[in-house]
Amino acid sequence: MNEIIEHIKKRFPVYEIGEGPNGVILMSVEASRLVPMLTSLKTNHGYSILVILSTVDWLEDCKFQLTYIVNNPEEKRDLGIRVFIQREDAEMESIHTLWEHAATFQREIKEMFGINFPGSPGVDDQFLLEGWDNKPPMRRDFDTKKYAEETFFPRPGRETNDPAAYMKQKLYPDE
Amino acid sequence: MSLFERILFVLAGLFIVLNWGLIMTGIIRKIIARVGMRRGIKVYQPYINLVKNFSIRSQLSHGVMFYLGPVFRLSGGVGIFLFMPMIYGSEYWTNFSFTGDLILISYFMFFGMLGMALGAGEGGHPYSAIGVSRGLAQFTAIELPLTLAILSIAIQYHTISLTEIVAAQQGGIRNWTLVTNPLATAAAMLSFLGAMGHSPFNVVMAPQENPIGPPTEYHGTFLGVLQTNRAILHVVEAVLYMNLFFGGATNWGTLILKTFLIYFWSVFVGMVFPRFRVDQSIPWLLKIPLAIGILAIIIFMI
Amino acid sequence: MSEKKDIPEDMFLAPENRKHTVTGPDGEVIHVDPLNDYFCQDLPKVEAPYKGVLEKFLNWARAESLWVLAYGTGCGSIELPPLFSPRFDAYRFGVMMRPTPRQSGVLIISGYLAVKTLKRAIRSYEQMQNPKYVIALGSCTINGGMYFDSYNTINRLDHYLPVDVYIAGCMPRPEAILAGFNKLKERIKSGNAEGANHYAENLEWYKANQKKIIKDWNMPTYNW
Amino acid sequence: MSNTIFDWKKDRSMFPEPDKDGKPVVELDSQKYIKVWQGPNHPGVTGNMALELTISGDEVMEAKTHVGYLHRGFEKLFERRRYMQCFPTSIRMCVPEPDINEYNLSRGTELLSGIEVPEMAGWLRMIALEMARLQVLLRTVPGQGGTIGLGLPAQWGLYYRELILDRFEELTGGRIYHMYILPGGVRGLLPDGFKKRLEDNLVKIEAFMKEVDRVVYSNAVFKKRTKGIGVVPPEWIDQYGATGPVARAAGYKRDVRKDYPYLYYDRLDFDYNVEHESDVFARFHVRRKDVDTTIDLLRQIMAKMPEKGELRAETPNVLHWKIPRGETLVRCESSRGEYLFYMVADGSIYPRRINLRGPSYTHGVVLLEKLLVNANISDVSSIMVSLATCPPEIER
Repeated sequence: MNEIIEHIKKRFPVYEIGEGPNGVILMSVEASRLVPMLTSLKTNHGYSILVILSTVDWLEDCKFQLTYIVNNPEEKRDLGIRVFIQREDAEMESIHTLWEHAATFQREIKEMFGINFPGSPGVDDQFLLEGWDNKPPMRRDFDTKKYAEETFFPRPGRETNDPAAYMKQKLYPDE
Repeated sequence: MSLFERILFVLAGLFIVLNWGLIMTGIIRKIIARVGMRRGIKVYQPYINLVKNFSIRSQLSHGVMFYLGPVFRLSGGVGIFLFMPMIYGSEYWTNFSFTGDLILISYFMFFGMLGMALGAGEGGHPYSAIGVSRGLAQFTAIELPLTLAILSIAIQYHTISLTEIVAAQQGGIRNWTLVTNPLATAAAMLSFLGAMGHSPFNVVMAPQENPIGPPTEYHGTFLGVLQTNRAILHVVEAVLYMNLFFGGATNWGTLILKTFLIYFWSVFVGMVFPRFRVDQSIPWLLKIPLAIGILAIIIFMI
Repeated sequence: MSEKKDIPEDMFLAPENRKHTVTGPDGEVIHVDPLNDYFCQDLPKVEAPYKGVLEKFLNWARAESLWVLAYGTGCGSIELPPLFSPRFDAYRFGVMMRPTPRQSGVLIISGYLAVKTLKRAIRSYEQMQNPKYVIALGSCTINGGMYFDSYNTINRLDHYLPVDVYIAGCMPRPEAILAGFNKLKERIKSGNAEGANHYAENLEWYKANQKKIIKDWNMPTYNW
Repeated sequence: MSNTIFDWKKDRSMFPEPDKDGKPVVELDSQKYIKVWQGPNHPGVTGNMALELTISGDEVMEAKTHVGYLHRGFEKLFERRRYMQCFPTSIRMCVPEPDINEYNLSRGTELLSGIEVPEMAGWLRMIALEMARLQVLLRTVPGQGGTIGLGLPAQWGLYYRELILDRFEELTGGRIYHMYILPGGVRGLLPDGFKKRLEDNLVKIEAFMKEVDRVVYSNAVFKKRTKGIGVVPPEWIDQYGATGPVARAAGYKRDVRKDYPYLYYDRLDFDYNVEHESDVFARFHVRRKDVDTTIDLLRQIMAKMPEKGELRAETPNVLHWKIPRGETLVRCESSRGEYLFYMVADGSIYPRRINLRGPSYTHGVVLLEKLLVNANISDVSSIMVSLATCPPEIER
């Protein structure tokens, strides 16, 4: 395993290498070097499965984190590659040429986070939402509760107890 | 017997057939439920469904043919009944049977299908169209072995009158066509499986494919008419097979028992088989029943 | 008509449903407005029930023969197949699944409704024929349940469709659904289940609520 | 005997030419095609999703899946809920088999906060997971016959599924949603006599599966309808990220329980159920063998598990349980394939991101669209069920 990391380290500027609690090696790389790196992992190192393509919104740092986790079915190893991109006009290179089902992930991310993947098939089509005209809902600055209350006629009488405060008062009054 | 009396008896016969058809549907559904470890519907549930369908308040039409579809279908079912001798030897229950009735009945069997196809096509639902095209294609394949079997019987008994065919089979099970002409019976009973629309030949109303087939758009009174026809048609077609192959009936009790058993044959097979694809069912029908039917004719030709 | 007004109207429409013009064989210009031309634009009418014993008898028949539209709109539909399985066997009570809205009289909203499904549920409801009934399963249809703060699920079903029976729970057990069917039967037999007429009377209010959340309204006002 | 007279010779001149990607070019205006929506209100689709099929005759030319009818925004809701509050929400992400969500979320939380689970709890978790798997398989294995019109075994199967649900009710109090597995352990011990009653049910289910073998598995028409239908070429498996029974039916040895042993699966004795034909029948066969494996595993677990032990590890107060910043990937084997959670904690009491990736995410969208091209319209639902598409986990 370390051989591969050494090998990758030589060829690509990776940083923040660490092992997750489940034995997943996580590393970060510049956005521009991601596709060459994934191509190399897929063709040379047997990381032939794209397990997940996920996005984390770090609103505080004004950044999106894209996590590509690839899997080597022979060695039964996972490798997580993180990419940080700017939150404004976010755009990322598409990897649908490497794995076709990446297009589905990218279509969802485009809809949920507003990150564009130019060239990915069907990326502009509606995937989960229909007729959505607000902010992309998974962005952290979209307030789902406020939106729901304004839109969906909440039934009166639903008491909103903050569970923490309520249970503290009921169960642990001294704490 | 005057014509007026005759019409009265025909209507009474139709009433009996309709009721027996509805009850038979209930009993069959009950049996299917019991095999599936359920209690099943009430036996009189088909009556309630019929009343309910006629009680729907709002209806919408897709055009003239949409109206006429169920009417054609019903006239197909009633038409078969009108020319079908129900009880052998009875002056009252022979309906309008005449010497060439077998030909007319074969025609009426297709008539209802065609009317329904036109009406369902006007409904405009794509699944109706798929169901119709499947149904017509398969029904042609069903008709062929049946026609061959009928021809074989016609050659055997030198008649195309149902009454005379039944008359020739009287006098015990030895004289039934089932025994005297087993090949024709086999061909016809295999095609009967297809005609009744149970698995493996339920391509017209295939729940997981084209959910309900031609009647997708039919509702309310239209559906009520279709249900009425279904009840009549199932009994009357079973009566046709009974008259042709199983010695006819001399009283209503025999008729009820025999039609039930004949109809149950298709249910029995349908219970344990999945459905064919339409491009598998038609070759099957054109292979086995058709071959048997041709054999049945050849035997009498030699 | 200014063009600015047209664009937002057409934005969500499928290309074949947009207004367009066709030139005929003799050079005549035909304006096609698919939503108006291809669909029935009539609004539903209140269908007055019969009076007296006849209506009582018909109501009994309607109650004893409930044909349910086989449309699992939410996670409550996982309990619908067991309902028709040996242990619960709803067929005993005259309940049957129909795959087409034309022939069914009962719409079961099985749990939360996403906005995208709400549109289909409304279409299905409107394609059913009067009299028709709605059963709402689960707490999600009452007040949003555990999705009260979700951006994509509705909170109160009765703002969009007239509901006859609510069955609480997350999700309701098959026994509860059977009890719900019996409640619906009582309601029909007593002559109170006139949801379709109520919908026709208050169509404007329902439509306003529906159009508030279905942003891409690309169908006629009432889907016959 | 030669079949040439009766063989269907399709007139291919009517069908569209494939372009360079192998996809047929469909011109809707040519009047040769009908567009049919299979779903969302259609008995042939699994759950609430839609297939937009362009058909020519009986053949599907183009298929497009439409999902989102069940979208509830779970991943957004998780951002607003504490770790413990995520639990009742998370199990609703996959309705037929909710326990895998409980397990994945518990395991992820434990990994991120470094909690060790007591051994007894691990064994009890395995019982819950395997029972959930058995419960789903009892729906899907006979249900495969249901998709082509053999509804009777499917109905029997639902009865036997009820038996397992009874045991769940006894163990957890719930029929469908159990919430038995919690962070740090499980909620309760096995009730008295549970093992015996479960064993009784297993015997009954084994007898029932023999019946299924007779009625479905060796049925000539069933074989005719499923063999050679919906073939997934083995090279697509990695390319499309297919897992579970779909991969195993194509000859790949893929099973999370063996490849990445979690809980105590490495102490149990079982094997990969592999087939090679990769069609609907092979996938059905793999699932059929999975039923036997699951029953066997349940027996092994009951024999090997300790009698007594700690049920839950010490956890912090759930109301202000801050979990240190970190990322983790949790996977387990569901009845449909590899089921994954990608969890990111940011050090607060709320999770930053919990992303689910179920097997249907690829099976139900890309793979299904690809497989349906040139399939017969009668086989659509049978292919769909054989891929075990479960829409709630696609759209969450």
